[in-house]
Amino acid sequence: MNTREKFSIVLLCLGFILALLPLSGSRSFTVKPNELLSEVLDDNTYLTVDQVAKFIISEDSSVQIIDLRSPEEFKTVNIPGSINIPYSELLDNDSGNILNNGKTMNIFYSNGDFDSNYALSIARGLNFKNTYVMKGGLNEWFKTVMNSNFTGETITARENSLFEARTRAKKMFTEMNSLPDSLKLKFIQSKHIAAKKLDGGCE
Amino acid sequence: MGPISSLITMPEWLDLLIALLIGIGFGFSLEQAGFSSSRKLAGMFYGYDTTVIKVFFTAAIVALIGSQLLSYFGLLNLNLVFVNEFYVAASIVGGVIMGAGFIMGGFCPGTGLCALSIGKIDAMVFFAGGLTGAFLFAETYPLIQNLANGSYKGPVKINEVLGISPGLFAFLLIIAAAAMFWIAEVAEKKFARPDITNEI
Amino acid sequence: MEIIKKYKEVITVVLIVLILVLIRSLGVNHFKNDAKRWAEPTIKQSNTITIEHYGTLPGKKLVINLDKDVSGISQITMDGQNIPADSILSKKYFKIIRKHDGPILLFSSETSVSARIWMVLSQMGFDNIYILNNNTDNEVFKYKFRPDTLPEPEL
Amino acid sequence: MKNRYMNPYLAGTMLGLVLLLAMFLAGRGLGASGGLKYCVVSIVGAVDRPHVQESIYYSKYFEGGKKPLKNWLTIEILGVVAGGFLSGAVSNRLTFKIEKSPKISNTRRLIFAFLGGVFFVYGAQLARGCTSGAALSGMAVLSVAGFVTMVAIFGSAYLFAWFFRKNWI
Repeated sequence: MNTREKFSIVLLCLGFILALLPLSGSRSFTVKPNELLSEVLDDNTYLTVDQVAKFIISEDSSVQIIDLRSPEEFKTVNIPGSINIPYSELLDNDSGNILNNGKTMNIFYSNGDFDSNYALSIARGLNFKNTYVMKGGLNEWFKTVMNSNFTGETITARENSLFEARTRAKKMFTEMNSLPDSLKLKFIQSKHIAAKKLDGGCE
Repeated sequence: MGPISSLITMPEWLDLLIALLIGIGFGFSLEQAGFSSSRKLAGMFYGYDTTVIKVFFTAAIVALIGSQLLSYFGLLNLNLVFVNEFYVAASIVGGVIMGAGFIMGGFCPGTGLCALSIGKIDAMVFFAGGLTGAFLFAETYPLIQNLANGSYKGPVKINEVLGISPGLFAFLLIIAAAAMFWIAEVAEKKFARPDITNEI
Repeated sequence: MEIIKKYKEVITVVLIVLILVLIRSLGVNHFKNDAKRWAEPTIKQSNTITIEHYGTLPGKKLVINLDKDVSGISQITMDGQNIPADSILSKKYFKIIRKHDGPILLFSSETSVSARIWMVLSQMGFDNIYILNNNTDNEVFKYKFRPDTLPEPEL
Repeated sequence: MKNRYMNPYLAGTMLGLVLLLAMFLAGRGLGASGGLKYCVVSIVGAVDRPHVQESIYYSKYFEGGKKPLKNWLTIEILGVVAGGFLSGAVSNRLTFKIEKSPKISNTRRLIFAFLGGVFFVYGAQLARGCTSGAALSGMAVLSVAGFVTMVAIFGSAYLFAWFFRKNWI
């Protein structure tokens, strides 16, 4: 029994095991189910539209807002500074590198509450801890921010700052989305961070 | 999970330390395998010593099996591991030139380096030649730019081209390798050159 | 006996890998491979069903109320199984879900919760599982954006 | 009498595990020729700055004040030399000598070694990787480039082997 035969047999056996496994390039959840469960039930993973509005007017660069809707929807209206990863493409290879962007927060939003929260479970399951959801999605955004108008006699300081933030966010949103498509497209492209290229080989 | 470098943004020194350690392991294995001897390396082209084929394919297959298993266990995300980009013309022409260099010099860059490290003078000359080669390439780059960057296919994986699972391809590759190992050892007996193999 | 002695290294290596692989593929309490596949229904939006239609699903149904209180679900069905979202993976309840064959329907007054739990369970390999909800137009954009007619700002 | 070399299959496994480690830690394969290139680039950069600035090839290695010597591949080949030396030391193979077939002169061996170096690294730059960078690491990640390069290298080496047989046998 010489070494060649031994090695050949070992490798062949392992190869056979591999051949039977359902291997595929695409990714799988890596965190433990119980950990993921407690993460997705953590209330801190939700952000209100008002919190997002504040990020927008302060143009916080540590925050990345991700629009999960279709490119068409994204082109017609989107939250200023957001980038577009259609939900159907979230699990494609390069999206991983986009989430892996060193931002402290990636905030998902869709029109409503489904896609954004599926996306959160997926992202957290793939161990991207820096992911959050804008609760209520764009519908909630329009309901609260775009159609915000104060009704009442007196206004407290808190309410005042809140409404001021909403008004400014609304203004930015409207200006941004009122741009002619050509300009808007340029703006979107300039915002879009390309998936960072992997480093390696002999180059 | 892995590769680690994609999980945490490493400080440069740590990244380079890893590079150094990997390099040490690399050099050590090459030298232990006997790749520090040009006549041993050249032996595989004349059949009297086929170490190269054995080491080369064993290594590639071990790494292949290992990485596939790690990804199956969810420990390594293969989408974040570099896959060489395929420039059809450049790969083929470059490969042919390398083959010529291999048979002339008796080293490839990696093996040349570890031969040099144990004091082989021919390896040092090979290294000097290597630097010259890199320099020539840099200077002639404008002329061969089109060849170098032409027919770009991107980082394509062979199992995707064939439309089979990576595991199945690995299995086929291993079968081929096992056959090659067997042939190699037959060849070693057929073209045996004790006069040479005893010297190296 | 002879053979085992002769091949002992071979057997050890292969056996170790084989065992690890078996543990990985047969274990129940972990996520299945290929996240994209298990997320597919959400892309096709075939994983939500309304209260009117869920009766039409074939097989014995298990309606799970993820809310702490039962007021929400009691309006839909009385035979809902109350499993608070945070204890859905606990031995006791997870067993019920695993043993059940037939459609599993998740209900929560919070759409986001049922959506998140659905993805977690689906990735663990449950393929006959749905979200029970009524607001079907949740992912539809309900508002009309009015561009301001002012001369566009200088850029 | 020198120690014998390690069993090739065992050595191969060791090399494979090192490669696997590189993939797991750094998400990349091994490489050698790249390191040589970076040495050259930095030398040229030190000698002839203006030339570097205008050259389309060199300039990309210096943009943004990058230091070619402080590069993964450059450090890695330093490691290769260290590792080789280590191994040579443990199996006492450390000797200054020109290894060649007794049938040929030292000068002939050295000339061919030099030419070999020129050709090999030139080709490696073109194919974006040598036997380790492109062929070995490429095969481990199932990249088509890896397999094509591997076939090209060994195929042509076998073809040319006949012409250079005098050097070896």
